[in-house]
Amino acid sequence: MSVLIDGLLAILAIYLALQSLLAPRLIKSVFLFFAFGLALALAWVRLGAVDVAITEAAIASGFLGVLFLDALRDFSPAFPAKQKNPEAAHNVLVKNNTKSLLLSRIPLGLGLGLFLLIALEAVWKTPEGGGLTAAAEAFLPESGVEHPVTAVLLNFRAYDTWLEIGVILMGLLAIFAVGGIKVYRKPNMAAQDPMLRQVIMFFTPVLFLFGAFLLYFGKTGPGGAFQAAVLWGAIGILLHLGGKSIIEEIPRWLRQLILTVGILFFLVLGFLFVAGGNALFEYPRAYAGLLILIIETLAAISIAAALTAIFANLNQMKEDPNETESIN
Amino acid sequence: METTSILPLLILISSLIPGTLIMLLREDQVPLRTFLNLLGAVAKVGLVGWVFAGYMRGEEYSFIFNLALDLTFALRVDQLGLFFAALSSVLWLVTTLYAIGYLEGGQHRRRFFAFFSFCVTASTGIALSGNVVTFFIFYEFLTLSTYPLVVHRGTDKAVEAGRTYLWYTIGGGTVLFLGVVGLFVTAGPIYFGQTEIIEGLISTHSTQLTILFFIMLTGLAVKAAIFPLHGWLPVSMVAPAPVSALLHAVAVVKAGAFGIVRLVYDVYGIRIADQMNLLTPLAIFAAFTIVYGSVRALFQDDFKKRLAFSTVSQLSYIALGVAIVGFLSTTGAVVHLVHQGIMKITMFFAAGNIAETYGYSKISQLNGIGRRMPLTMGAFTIAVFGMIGLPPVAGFVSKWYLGLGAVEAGSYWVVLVLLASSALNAAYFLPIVYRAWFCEPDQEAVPLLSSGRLETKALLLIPVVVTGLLSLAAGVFAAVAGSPLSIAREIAEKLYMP
Amino acid sequence: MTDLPTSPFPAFLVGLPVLLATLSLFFRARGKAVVGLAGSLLTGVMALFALFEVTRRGTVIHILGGWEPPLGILLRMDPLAAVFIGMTAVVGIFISLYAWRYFRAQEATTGGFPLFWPLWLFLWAGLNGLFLSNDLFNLFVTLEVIGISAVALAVLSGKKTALVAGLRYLLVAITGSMAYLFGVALIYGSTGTLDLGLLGQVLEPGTTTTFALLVITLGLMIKMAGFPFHFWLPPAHSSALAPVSALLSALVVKGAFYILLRLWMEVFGVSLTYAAGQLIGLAGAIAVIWGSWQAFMQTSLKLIVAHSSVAQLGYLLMIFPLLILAPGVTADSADWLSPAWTAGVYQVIAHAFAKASFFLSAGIIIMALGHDRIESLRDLVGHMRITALAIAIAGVSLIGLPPSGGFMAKWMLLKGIFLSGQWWWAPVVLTGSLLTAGYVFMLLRLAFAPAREKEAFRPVPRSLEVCALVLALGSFLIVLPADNLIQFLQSGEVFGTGIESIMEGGAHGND
Amino acid sequence: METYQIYNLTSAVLFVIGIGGVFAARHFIRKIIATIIMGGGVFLSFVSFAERDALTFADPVPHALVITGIVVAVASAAFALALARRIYQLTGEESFTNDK
Repeated sequence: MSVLIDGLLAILAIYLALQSLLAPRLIKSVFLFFAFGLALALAWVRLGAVDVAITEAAIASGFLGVLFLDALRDFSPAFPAKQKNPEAAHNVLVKNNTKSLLLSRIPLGLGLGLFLLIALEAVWKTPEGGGLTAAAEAFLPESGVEHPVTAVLLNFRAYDTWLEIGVILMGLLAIFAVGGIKVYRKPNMAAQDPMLRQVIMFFTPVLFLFGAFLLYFGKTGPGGAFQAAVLWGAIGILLHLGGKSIIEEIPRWLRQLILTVGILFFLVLGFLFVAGGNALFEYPRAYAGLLILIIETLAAISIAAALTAIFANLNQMKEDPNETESIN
Repeated sequence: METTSILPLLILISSLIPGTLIMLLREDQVPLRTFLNLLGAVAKVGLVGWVFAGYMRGEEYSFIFNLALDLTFALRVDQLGLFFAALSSVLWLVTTLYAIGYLEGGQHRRRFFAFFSFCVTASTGIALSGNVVTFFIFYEFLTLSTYPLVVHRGTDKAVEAGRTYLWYTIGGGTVLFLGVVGLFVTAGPIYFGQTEIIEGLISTHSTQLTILFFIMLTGLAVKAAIFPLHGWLPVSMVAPAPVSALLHAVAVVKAGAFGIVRLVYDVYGIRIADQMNLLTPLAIFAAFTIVYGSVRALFQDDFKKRLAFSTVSQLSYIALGVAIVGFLSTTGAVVHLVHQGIMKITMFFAAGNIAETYGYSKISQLNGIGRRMPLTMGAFTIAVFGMIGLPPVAGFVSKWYLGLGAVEAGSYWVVLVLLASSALNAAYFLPIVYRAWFCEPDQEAVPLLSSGRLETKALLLIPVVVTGLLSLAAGVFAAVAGSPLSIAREIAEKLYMP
Repeated sequence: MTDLPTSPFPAFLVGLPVLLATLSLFFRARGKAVVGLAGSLLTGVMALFALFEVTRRGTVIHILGGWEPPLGILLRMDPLAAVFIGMTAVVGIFISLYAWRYFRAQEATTGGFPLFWPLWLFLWAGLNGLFLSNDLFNLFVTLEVIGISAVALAVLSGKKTALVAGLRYLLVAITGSMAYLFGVALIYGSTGTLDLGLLGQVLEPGTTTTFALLVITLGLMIKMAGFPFHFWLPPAHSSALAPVSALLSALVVKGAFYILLRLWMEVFGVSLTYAAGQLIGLAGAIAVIWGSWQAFMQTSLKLIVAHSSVAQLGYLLMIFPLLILAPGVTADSADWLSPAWTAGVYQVIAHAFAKASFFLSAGIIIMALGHDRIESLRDLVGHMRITALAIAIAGVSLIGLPPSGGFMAKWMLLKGIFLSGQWWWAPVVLTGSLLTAGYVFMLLRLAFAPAREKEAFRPVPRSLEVCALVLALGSFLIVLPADNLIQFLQSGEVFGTGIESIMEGGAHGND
Repeated sequence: METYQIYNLTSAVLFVIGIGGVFAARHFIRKIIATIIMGGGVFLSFVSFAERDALTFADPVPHALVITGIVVAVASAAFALALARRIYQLTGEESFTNDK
């Protein structure tokens, strides 16, 4: 039975992945990609990786999906709401593809097929390495948290996590580097649209509380900084869409502080440990739990701010280079 | 190994530092630049003399610096190297004087003199190299430092010539690189004079060593302008006269010829080279080049081009002498390194003087030039007699020894080649001399330079007279101790004695 | 492994640039540049101190979080890592100085690109982290840090060509990372560890290991623009701002090569066969010829230099066939291992210096002329002699003429080729040199040629020219300490080792 | 066949689909989606190994790695998206014009 479910799920994921690449219309691609993310999230759950499932659903599928949808405002030929002549747009796409399809894809297909066979063989024959479960289990009591994934993320492999927070910040900087971001005041749509206002008023506290819940219980169960951050980031995105872009309305120094406090606190703390003769990120055992909670909270704030800013900036990308002003 | 001394390094630095400093000067700081130039040139002559004296007393000088693994930078003084270093440094001094006069008021003189200094650094580096790797380093450095000199005029023609020059020399350098690495891998780091290394490998690695010899020979033959790799030399005549003089008499072509001498005598050893039959192809190519260069020279009307083909021909005397086994021919080859240098530089100076003073660059314009510029043409005539091989000028000595060596080795065909070459030399040089002295001068010729009572500027005149006299002296005083011939004999003796 | 001395330096080498990058965000444009420059200098000096520490104490480690591998992550600074970090520091310092002046000169028109500084510091942290990392997954994270910051730097100019090239670069980089990560997943699945040291001991040959090796190698080849994945490099490197081009080609591509070298030599010895080495060597050889030829055919300076990077990286791949010994050859009897390693290290360093100098010079020329079409280089010598000299010196090092660092690399490579008897690589090295000479001297020929029409050379800050010249000279000066450098490298474990391959699977060989 | 094996095989398939997509897809957005699919495959492989190696709980290390990996992949994808949008705004191009 379980094999059946897993098999169907696997086939679904593969189907969705293929379709999202092959769908003739972009909007369909993006929705199929959404669905693919959810199928993967289900797969994570089936594999007992609830943390990963939340992250996948929230960030890879949710956040990225929103970014894609927002991007479709630009690449709009297949976006139904704005589309005038769907047939023509479709034809252009197909026409562009068919010629090169036949020529270039046959060898590519053959190559990929061969590669797939080898990959399947390699994956199938993977010997049992045993993983690090035992080691994690043995050291879990010393980590200051009870949930093993959190222990790995924020203690055993805190260095990776720290770098990763940096990567998000860098992603934001990179988007600034692309340029073309126009800072302009959106009309306060929430004021005009009672529906939107209601949505914002309802979801803001819910998202906040649920995020806080995930963050706090990351100590003992699935959840943690990244998941919480996405939920908090969602608040920011909602507010931005509603015309109250908090990340741009607060003073500059505060904005930078919020964006960087996660990585900075993490690092400075690490340096303090080094100064005290320990290694980087080597928490004093007694305070490990507390410190991890603080780090997670600050990281979640920073990541949420970064995600909000990423969305807001992508959302505000405009052609006119003269009005470009780095908000950073 | 031996006592380390920085003297060989100082000989190099004496031109490297002035060169670098000149690079940093402003274009208009003429007196300082001239001072640096002359200081370097005089210091180099002095240092070489000092080392020479020390060497004669039996002191050994070497500077060894390990670069990486067994790749070693080594400067070592031996007689052959010193001989070449002395030639380079003396002729550099003379050429520097000449160049100061020649380029007066010209453009980019800072660049010119800087690279001029680097060029001489490279050529003394070649002279003092202790091993094959160091030789190769300076060999390539020479290519690089001469390129800006060849294209100095900056005209399209000069730039085009520079391209030809580079393709030949870089190509040759790459081939040499292959050979040098191959030799390094086969025989380890070979110091010049350690012929026993190759001797020890000859039974096991005969084929490799033969191939490597010809690879390296090909690389060296480019600079030595042996047919069919001589193409760059006539083309690079577009360079200013001092450059042509230096390129043809001392630096580039001699680097190639000197390299061949080193390769045969100090790397493989003359006995082994002979035993492996490596020398016959060299002799054939050299002999052919001698005749070929002379024949081509016959048909050149451009003065410098004729000189250039003459160089092609004359250089191969050295290669030919190397290729014939025997004490006498070795002496001839080694002494011709110097003799050809001073004679050829005289000729180029003379050509440069005429071009500078009257703007003549064609032989057909030279009617009666001897009456206007008697000293210049006098020196030129001495050099011509030397080239032809008339006693008592230097060239006679070289040819005499080469001829004797050929007879000694039983290679009578070489004697024929030498005679034919002499006849051809006469055929293409004597008309110039005849025109210069016996034809009626053109009436309207007006000097471009106002030079007072002298026939041309003093700085142009002195060098040509000095080198002209030197070519005469080298022949007249050949028997005196300390003359090029006596040193060449000593070198040859050492090679054949033990 | 863990009995090695610990040192805080590895932590600082990664932490410090990140700290400074983050702090610089609090400042506005000019302040960012000041903090950024100060941060670069500080990081550079720190790196040199760390290098000194390793020369004194030998390999040092830093156990992050106090958790030893396999659970935790270990930073390990052995001589090889130290040399790469030191190289990054020296080249980085000069590029930073150049960037400071370069951007300030254009501040009025472009805003001075303040984002350069935090991104460059992040990039630097990523590079240091990569050189220090001893963990397969952490290497992935550092690769991503490098990838994102490098692409962000590459598109900084905001020009259309840069953006398109940047997107292609980014997609390729992500693909490479993911391929690499797939290999990591399989390795983790089959061994339960990510630590390079442990993996070297426990990894067993088999289908999975071979496949992991394949995808990891492909991923890294993509990232280092090895043939046939070189297509993204020329547009990305040539369209970036000058200091960025210099960073990208001098340092960034070396990161992927470094991992490839480390993984092949330290981890995957069991799966490597003689044929694998020959294959990657072939890729390198094709890159050398193809890249040089392409460079020869270009008409804009930055494209020439960028294509030349493809070729120069090809030389790096050519050391692999020498390091994998034919069946039956033992590491003890293989006397070409040290030359081959030396060739690799020197090629990396010499190329870093020379290529950085080349791109910086190109930036100067663009600043002076407004474009970089090579026919406008006519009479460069007359207008900007220092830049012309820098190009000449850097070019000579690229060709491999003595006594440059490039010469050292080519010499050692050729020596290794002959000693190992794999003579078929020799023509490639020589042809590559000749083609390189072709395009370098094409530039020099123009530089000496008289100007056809009056090109308006705008004045350029002298300090920029000096930066380019110093880097060019650096590619020569690195030859002087060669003996000490190689002794230092030999004191580490990995330098000078080879893989003894046996027909079936192979066995791990260290001497 | 065990659960982890199903997903493990799936991971290989997704990875290959992703690679194919990166090279064959024309539109920027599809290329970006393809990289995420590739990543999905890789992460699936990690997590299936974690399930295989479960004791009282599944191996937490791959879970943590995957979370890190997802975030990194999303950051890259967001950046790629920004580039793609900017290119479209400036030029109207939605795919690499000189692609095969």
